[in-house]
This record gives sequence, structure tokens and C-alpha cells, in this order.
Amino acid sequence: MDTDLARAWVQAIAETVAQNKEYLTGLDAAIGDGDHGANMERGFSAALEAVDGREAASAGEVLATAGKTLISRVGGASGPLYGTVFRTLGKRLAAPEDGTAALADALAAALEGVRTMGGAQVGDKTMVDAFSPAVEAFTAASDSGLGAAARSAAEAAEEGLRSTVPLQARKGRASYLGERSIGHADPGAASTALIFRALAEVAGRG
Amino acid sequence: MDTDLARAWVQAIAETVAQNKEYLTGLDAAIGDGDHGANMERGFSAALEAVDGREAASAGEVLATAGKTLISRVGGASGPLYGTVFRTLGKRLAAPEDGTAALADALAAALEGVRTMGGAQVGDKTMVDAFSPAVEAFTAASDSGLGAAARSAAEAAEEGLRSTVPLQARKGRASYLGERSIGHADPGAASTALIFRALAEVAGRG
Amino acid sequence: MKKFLNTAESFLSDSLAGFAAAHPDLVVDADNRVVTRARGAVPKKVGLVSGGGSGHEPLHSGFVGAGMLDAACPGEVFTSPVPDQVLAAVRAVDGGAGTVLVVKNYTGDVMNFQLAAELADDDGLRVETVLVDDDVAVQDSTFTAGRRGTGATLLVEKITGAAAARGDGLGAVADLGRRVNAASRSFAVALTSCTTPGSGRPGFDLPDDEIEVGVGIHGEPGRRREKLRPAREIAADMVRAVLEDRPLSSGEEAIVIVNGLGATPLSELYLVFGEVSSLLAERGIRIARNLVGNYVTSLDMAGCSVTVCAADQEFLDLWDAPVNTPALRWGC
Amino acid sequence: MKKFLNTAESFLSDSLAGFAAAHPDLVVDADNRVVTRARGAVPKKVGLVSGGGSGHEPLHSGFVGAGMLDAACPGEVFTSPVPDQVLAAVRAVDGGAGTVLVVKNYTGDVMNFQLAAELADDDGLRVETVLVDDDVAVQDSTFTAGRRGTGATLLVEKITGAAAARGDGLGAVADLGRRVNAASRSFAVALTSCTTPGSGRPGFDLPDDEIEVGVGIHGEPGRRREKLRPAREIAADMVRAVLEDRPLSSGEEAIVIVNGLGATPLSELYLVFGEVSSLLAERGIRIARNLVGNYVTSLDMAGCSVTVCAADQEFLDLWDAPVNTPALRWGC
Ligand SMILES: Nc1ncnc2c1ncn2[C@@H]1O[C@H](COP(=O)(O)OP(=O)(O)O)[C@@H](O)[C@H]1O
Ligand SMILES: Nc1ncnc2c1ncn2[C@@H]1O[C@H](COP(=O)(O)OP(=O)(O)O)[C@@H](O)[C@H]1O
Ligand SMILES: [Mg+2]
Ligand SMILES: [Mg+2]
Ligand SMILES: [Mg+2]
Ligand SMILES: [Mg+2]
Repeated sequence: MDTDLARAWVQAIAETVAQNKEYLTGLDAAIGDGDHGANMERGFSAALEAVDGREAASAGEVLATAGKTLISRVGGASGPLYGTVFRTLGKRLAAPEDGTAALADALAAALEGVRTMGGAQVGDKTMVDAFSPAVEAFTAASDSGLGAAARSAAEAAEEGLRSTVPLQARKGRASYLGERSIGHADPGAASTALIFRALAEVAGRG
Repeated sequence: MDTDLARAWVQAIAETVAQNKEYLTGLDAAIGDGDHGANMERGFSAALEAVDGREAASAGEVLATAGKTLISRVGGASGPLYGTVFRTLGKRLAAPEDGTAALADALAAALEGVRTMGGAQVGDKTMVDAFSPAVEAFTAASDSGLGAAARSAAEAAEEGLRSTVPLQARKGRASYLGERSIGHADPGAASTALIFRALAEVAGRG
Repeated sequence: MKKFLNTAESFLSDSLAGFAAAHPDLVVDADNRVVTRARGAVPKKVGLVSGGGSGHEPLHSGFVGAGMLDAACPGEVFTSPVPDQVLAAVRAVDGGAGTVLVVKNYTGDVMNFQLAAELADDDGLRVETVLVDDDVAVQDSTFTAGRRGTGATLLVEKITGAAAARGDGLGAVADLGRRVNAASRSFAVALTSCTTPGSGRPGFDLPDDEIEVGVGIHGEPGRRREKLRPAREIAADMVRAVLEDRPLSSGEEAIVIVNGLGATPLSELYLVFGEVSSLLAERGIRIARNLVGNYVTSLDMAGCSVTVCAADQEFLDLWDAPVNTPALRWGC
Repeated sequence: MKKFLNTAESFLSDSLAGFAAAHPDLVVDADNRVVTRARGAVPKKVGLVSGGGSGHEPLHSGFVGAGMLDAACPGEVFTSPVPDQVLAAVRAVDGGAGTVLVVKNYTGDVMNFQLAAELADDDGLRVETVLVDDDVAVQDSTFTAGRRGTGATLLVEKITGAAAARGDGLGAVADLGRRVNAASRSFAVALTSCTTPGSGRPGFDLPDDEIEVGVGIHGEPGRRREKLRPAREIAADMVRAVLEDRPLSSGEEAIVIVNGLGATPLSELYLVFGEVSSLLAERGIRIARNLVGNYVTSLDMAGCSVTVCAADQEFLDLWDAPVNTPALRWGC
């Protein structure tokens, strides 16, 4: 991944979360507090501004800037979690020559960061339910190149998102609803799916 | 008017205002504060209890008791006004031999009491718009006996009630609405019409 | 209708029972429906009594205490108290120096307090009445019921309460109350109507993009209906209505209240206060004191009122004087 | 959506601007979104900082002042503040004795305050965190996010604020806060949902005869939906839920808060308090102190919460200690 691709990814995420603000907010209103759309839009528009306004030597630097901005601007549960994701990617992708395999490792580390910070496992009805299968799929397909790996990850994330619907939440605000959280998709899993779909798109362009 | 008739009148009013509670409240909600039904019901049920629980030497004593009870139990604009009406009737009908002409005079004095206390004229969209024509009609028909006079008064009160619809209120809460009070019947005029209709009914029985 | 209540009939007495339980330093006479301070009448202090229909809490019961009211008479919801109640209150607080009745200008309140004043007079008790009529949304004319009493009631009760506490005489307290009223104007806007326990239905229905402008505190419709607009514009209209009626010059000081009507969050009231304070600053008017919160309410109505009182130094000193009541407390 | 606002985006900053205008004795740092006392850090006093998503006013900004918080960090509506904000607050109030962070137990708040604590640590600032999790409607388990922090936050902030004011050290203040939290339980019921400026729609819809039982303060649905019942029965359910989780014996003393969620009139809150106080009296539990009003709100939600804190003499003394903030003021 080079700096251009990293920037393009951040931009694509900013665009898709802006377009899907109402959708994310609606999911969050059903089982959370109705701010996930606004949080993601605020965070990624700020992140885009930050990476655009700044020279970067590597993709890692771009992504680290995005991560720090998310932490400083989002708040809520998703701010520190996605902030950690992008800061971790940033740290791991410091070398310009880092390729698809390095990205796979970085994504695995990012997932680990989310797990450590939030304590959620697959099946708890959180973004982890989309992130974890996405990382697995990306890793499995990483030999086929970035485009194929990212497409495969996006599909897995979307599948993971769908898998959250029948689950009862055990982490995050949706857990307060107990059984009433069943039957709704998790908003954070939905934004994770958007993030991987955005990666597939920008990777597909190249 | 004898004590039995006076008691019967108070009872008939208590019954009709209880039955028409929602109706009076609805009228008051449109251009006032939505308590006229409750006020009238609270007042006349208490008045009925008071006159039932007490020996009385004359119709006047019955009506004075009702009037005092209204003042002590209703509050709002209608409490002092109807309280004055019945206290005035009570004072004026002290002699057992008082007949229809005496009642006509007493009603005129009661109307005067309402006017003095509230300062409203015919056309201001208040109970006076029903009370004033009722007293006139009662007086005009008083030679034909109580039943006929009361029926005529009730009709005039109902006609007076209808006359309030196109008026703009100048007194009471409805006046706060300015032009928006136009098109609604006045709740106090409606309760006045019920009071005269109740008189016609109990007088007709005798 | 969704409310926390047992029955509509018992609403007021149940609520008063809770008030009594919450404030053991006050005395609630449940039979007479009179709330007084624990100490009772203070010899030689002018008594201060107010009251009116319930549904405006914390007004009036929440303003009973040192430095403010001696007694409050809560009537049925939106129904003025009966004379007996007011008389019981006057008897309870009269310390020999007479009693001032603070009465909001509504036909029912005026008549019932008037009857009470006559009864008190029969008892040999001296009583003065201060009529509050600050609401500029209502046409002021001798041919009508005149203006409603709304937010300025709080100002009159606080400032006369402090004057009575410092030992002012009956005439002086009453005159001061009249001066405060004369210096105060209010205007209110509603986003929703309110529902009384008795009627069970809102007084009016409003579409989701309309507001009632120039409402009172009894759920009655206002003077006109408008489209919802940015708070800045609504605040400008409220300030304009208030200042057109009682202009303040640049350099003058004011006490300003942004008062919630019951269901409007504090965050929105602060937002409105911010707009009001910018608007007054543009005109050079200084907000010397302010209050933002739910003080003179209309049950569960969403909306707010703006009250501006042209304040001289005496008003400000008395405003700052200690007050210790359930809803207003400072300096003690 | 009908609210007093200019744009949804500027809601928070406009509201904070109004708060700043209304409270000249507090300092609002609009850039960092931090509210502090005018005096700034007090040498050798433990600092007390809280914060969380906005929409719960007066919590937390309304509790900044002598005897309570040194600083509040308001996040976006229903969104926890960012670490930078919290760090700015800690820096502003640290007087050398360390700072206690009062954090309501929500994933977002916990993580953002944790990040802030790490940053503060990097700066060499000593920080202790008190987590508030009093809401018994939520299952308490290490496999879940645990219980929400709601009404007890006010108790923790008041009591630790008084302890910090009297000079207690960092560890002592934090431990006390944890004890207050451990002694407190809350339960809430909603009659309506609430609407955030950002989403513009209520979080859930309720028919006119149903209530949500076991709600939090973020407009999320509760544990179950029920038919509306008399207040007495609803209060009994709330008291039962609270006391089942933390039983109090006959003779024990409690601080009780009946807290409005934003749109419920004070008259109804008093009514509920009356029921709660009868229910506790039946069990021999003495309400030593109480508070009835809107303190920990959820925007324009109609509903209320009941908080019961088993209080020892130290809690009561610290509760009674002087406090001078916009929303809580006594003894000074
Ligand atoms: N402990 C956790 N671990 C992983 N993800 C979590 C955790 N808690 C919450 N989330 C994710 O965060 C999302 C909510 O984000 P957002 O609405 O922005 O924050 P908040 O819940 O603070 O309002 C949830 O849908 C879920 O996917
Ligand atoms: N000044 C007045 N003179 C005569 N009748 C009046 C006056 N003011 C009000 N009323 C009558 O009182 C009625 C309202 O009574 P009610 O609703 O019980 O009291 P309130 O207006 O105090 O709520 C009005 O409909 C009107 O007929
Ligand atoms: Mg959320
Ligand atoms: Mg009425
Ligand atoms: Mg009334
Ligand atoms: Mg949130």
C-alpha cells in the first residue's frame, strides 16, 4: 500500500459514511443511541482533512494520522476503537515497500487492538463480528493480490454484518436491551463493512 | 319556589353537569384551559351534598348553601360567579311564599351580581350572553307560571349560547386568543344553558 | 394521556403528599391545601402569600421559604384556589404586619383572591394585593381581561420576599411588588400543547413543523401559529415583543429569565438564553442577573418564555438577598 | 423534530455559549469544550472531573462549582467526550494533588477516559477513575458491558466533591466515590422516547398506553414494554428492582433521588416521590435526604428514575456540605 492508496482509502471511507449516515444512525437508533452515523461522518471527514493537509512518507503515516484524528474527534465507543484500528495499521505499515501480506498482518494486529480495548469476541454482536471474518478472508486471499483480498474481505465483512442480526448483544449499548437486541444488525459491524468495501473499491481502481 | 323544588334544581344541575362534563371541558379546551367540566362537576356535586345534608327553612336557604359551597369548592372564574348567582338567589328568596315573579327579580339580581363581579357585558362572549337573555325571557313569561317561564328562559339561554359562537371574546381566558376565539361556543354560556334547562325540567315535573 | 398518577381526581393531593414528604422543613396543610414555612407567622414581618392553579410547578409551592413566600395556595390544575384556601393561608402567616397577596392576573384568580381579601378584612387582617400582568402577547385594555401574569411572578415573589424579610412595611412591600411588575415583560412560544390530568387530551394539536406564538401557561392556543424557525429568529421575535412594549435604553440593566414551560430540555433553554443575551448585548442592554430553567411551567408543554425586568439597584440587591426554598436557593 | 436550535450541527456549541453567558462565574473553554470554575486549579486540592455525552443536562456542566466538580467535559449529544477534552480538563484543574475522574459506565466513556488517563499519566499527572454503574435494569456480568451509570452519578459527584473540598487525598476521594457507587442503585421508566438533534427522530415509538421499563438515559428502548399503570404500581416495581439488588434493612437510612428524564413535570415527580417514600416507610427505611427534580436527564424524554443510596453518616455529612453550582446549591 502506498500513500496515494492510503489517502484514497480514507477518502472513500469518508464518502461512504457520509452517504450512509442515515443508515448507520437508523441502525444505532434501534438498539443503541442513534449517533453512529454522526460519529462516523464527523470522524472520517476530520480524518480526511487531516491526511489531506499533511505530507506523508508512507501509507502508515497517512493511516496513523487518520487514527489519531478519529481518537481526537469522534468520542463514543467507535472513536477509540476505529482510532486504534488506524493507528495500529499506521504503525505496522511504516515501510513504503509493504505489500498485501504486510497489510494482512497489520489488519490482524488492528483486530487484536480492538479486541484488547473492547473485550468483545465474535458473536458478541459488535464490529468484531464483521472485522474478524474480514481479516481472515483478507489473509486467506492475500496471495491473489490486494484487489482480490480486499474484495474477499469486504464480502466477509458484509456476511459478518448479516450474522449479527440474530445475535443477542453482549457488548456495547445494545447489550442493555438483552433479548430485545435480537433481530437488528449491529451498527458498528455495518460501518466496518463499509470500511472494507471502500478498501475493495480503491484497490480495484489500481 | 319551595325547598323541595330548590333541592331538585340543584340535583338536576349536578346531574346534567356530570353528564356534560366532557362537553364543557371540550369547549373550554378549545378557547380556555380545559377545566370547566371538572369545575362544574366538582362544584355542583359538593353543592348537592351540602344541601342534602342540611335542613332548610326556605328555597333561599337551599340556594344560599349551594352558592357558598360553589365559592368554597370550585375556584376558577366560574366558582365565584356561579357562587354569586346562587348566593344572590338565596338572599332574595328567603320567604316561603316567594313565587315566579320573586324568582324573576332574584334572577335579575343574580345577573347583576355576575356583571358587577366580572365586568362582562352581553357580547363579550361569557356566561352573561346566556344568562342575560334567559333572565329577560323568564321575566317576560313569568305571568304564565314557573314551568312556562323556565322553559322560555332555557330556550333563550340556549339561543344565547349559540350567539357566542361568532363573537370575539373580550373577557375571561378566551380573550387571550383574540380573533382566534371566534368560531367557538363559550363554555360558561353552555353551563348557564344547562342550569336553566335543569330549572325547566324540575319546574315541568311539578 | 401518559402521566405518573394514580387517578386524575387524586393527582393534586397525591402530588402534594409527595411534596410534603420531600420537604420536611415546610408544612403542608392537606385539608386546606396550604403550604407554609415550618416556623409559621413571623411577628412583625409582612406575610407574603401567593397561589393559583396547579400545573405551574415549582411555582408557587416551590418558592415557599426564607426570603420568599410565607405561604402558597395551590388550586386544582389550572384552576385558581378558592377563597377559603387563601384565607387559611393569610391567617397562618399574618404576624401582625399585614399580608401581601401576589396574584396573577386571571379572572378566576382575581375574583377568588378578592373574595379572600374581603373575608380577611372581616377578620380584621390587613391585606394588600399585587397583581402580576407581564405577558405582552395579550392585548392590554380595560375592555378585556387584561394581560396574563406569567414569568414575572417569580421576580415579584423573590424581590418582595426579600423586602419583607428585611422588615419593609405592608405598603412598601406591595408598592415594590407593583414596581417590579411594571418593570417586567414576558413573551412565550410553545412547541407542543400540554395535557391536564383531568381532560386527558392536549389543549391543541400542532403539526411537527409548527409552533404557537404568544401562549400563556394554561395550554391555551397562542395568538398565532407559525412555522418552526431557527432558535435565533424565534428569540429575536420574543425579545422584540418584550422590548417594544417596555423599551430599555443602552446601558440599562436587566434581570432576564429564560423559563422552560415544562418539557423543554435545559440544553435548549441555555441555547435560547445565548441568543437572547446576544440580542440584548447588541442593544447595549446589560443582563445583570439571569435565571435559566423550569420555574413557571405549564405541565408538560414544550416551549419557553423570555422575561425581561428593567432592574434598578434596589431590585438587584433584593434579588441577591438570601433565599432558601425548594426551587430557588442562594446566599444561605 | 421540534427543538429550539439553529442547526443540528451547532446545537452543542450554541447551547454551551448560552451556558457561558448565564454563568459568568464559570469558565467555558469553547475550543476544548471544557467547563471549569473561574478560579482554576486549587493548590493541594484533589481535582474532580466528570463528563460524558451531552443531553443529560444539568449533568455534568451544571454541577461544576464549589463543593462539587472542578471541571466537566461535555461530548456531542449522547457521545462520550474525546480524550483530548478530558486531558485538557485534567490539566486545568490539577492542583498537584491528583485528579479523580468520575466516569459513567458506558463502553465509549470508559475507553475515552481511559485513553485520557494514559495521556495524563504521560504528562506526569496522577489520575484515579471512579466508575459509576448503578442501573439495575441492566444485567451485571463480566461477559457484558456491565451496568450503566445513571442517577448515582450525581451522588458520587456531590459526595466526592465535598470530600475533595475538605482536603481528602486522591486515594481517599476515589475510594469514597467507589463506596457511594457501591451503595447506590437506580431504575428508570420512560413514558416517551427522546429525540437527538442529530437524528431528528425519537429512538422508539410508544403507543399512548404503554411505557418502557428499565430504560437508560440515551433514548434506547428498555428491558421490556408494559401497559401504563397507576404511579403507585410503577413506583413499587422501581423500588422493588432497586432493593432486590441492594437490600436495605429496617432502620437503615437512605438518600433518595426521584429524577425526571427531561419532559416530566415536577408535579408528577413529587407524586412518584410520595409513593416511593410510602413504600420505603413500609419497609422501615428512613429517607434521610432526598432530591426531586430533573438532574440526570435524557433530552426530552418523559419518565423518571429512582435512585436509592444506603447512606452512612459520612455520606450524609458530605451530602449536607456546602455546594454552589448552577444546578445544586445549598449551605453557601
Ligand atoms: N466493546 C466493544 N468492542 C467492539 N466494538 C464495540 C464495543 N462496544 C461497542 N462497539 C461497537 O461500537 C458501535 C457503536 O458505536 P457508536 O454508536 O459510535 O458509539 P456509542 O455506542 O458510544 O454511541 C457498536 O455498534 C459496536 O459495533
Ligand atoms: N369576567 C367574566 N364575566 C362573566 N363570565 C366570565 C368572566 N370570565 C370568565 N367567565 C366565564 O367563565 C367561564 C370559564 O369558567 P372556568 O373554565 O370554570 O374558569 P377558568 O376560566 O378560570 O378556567 C367562561 O367560559 C366564561 O363564560
Ligand atoms: Mg451510538
Ligand atoms: Mg377553564
Ligand atoms: Mg381554570
Ligand atoms: Mg453514543
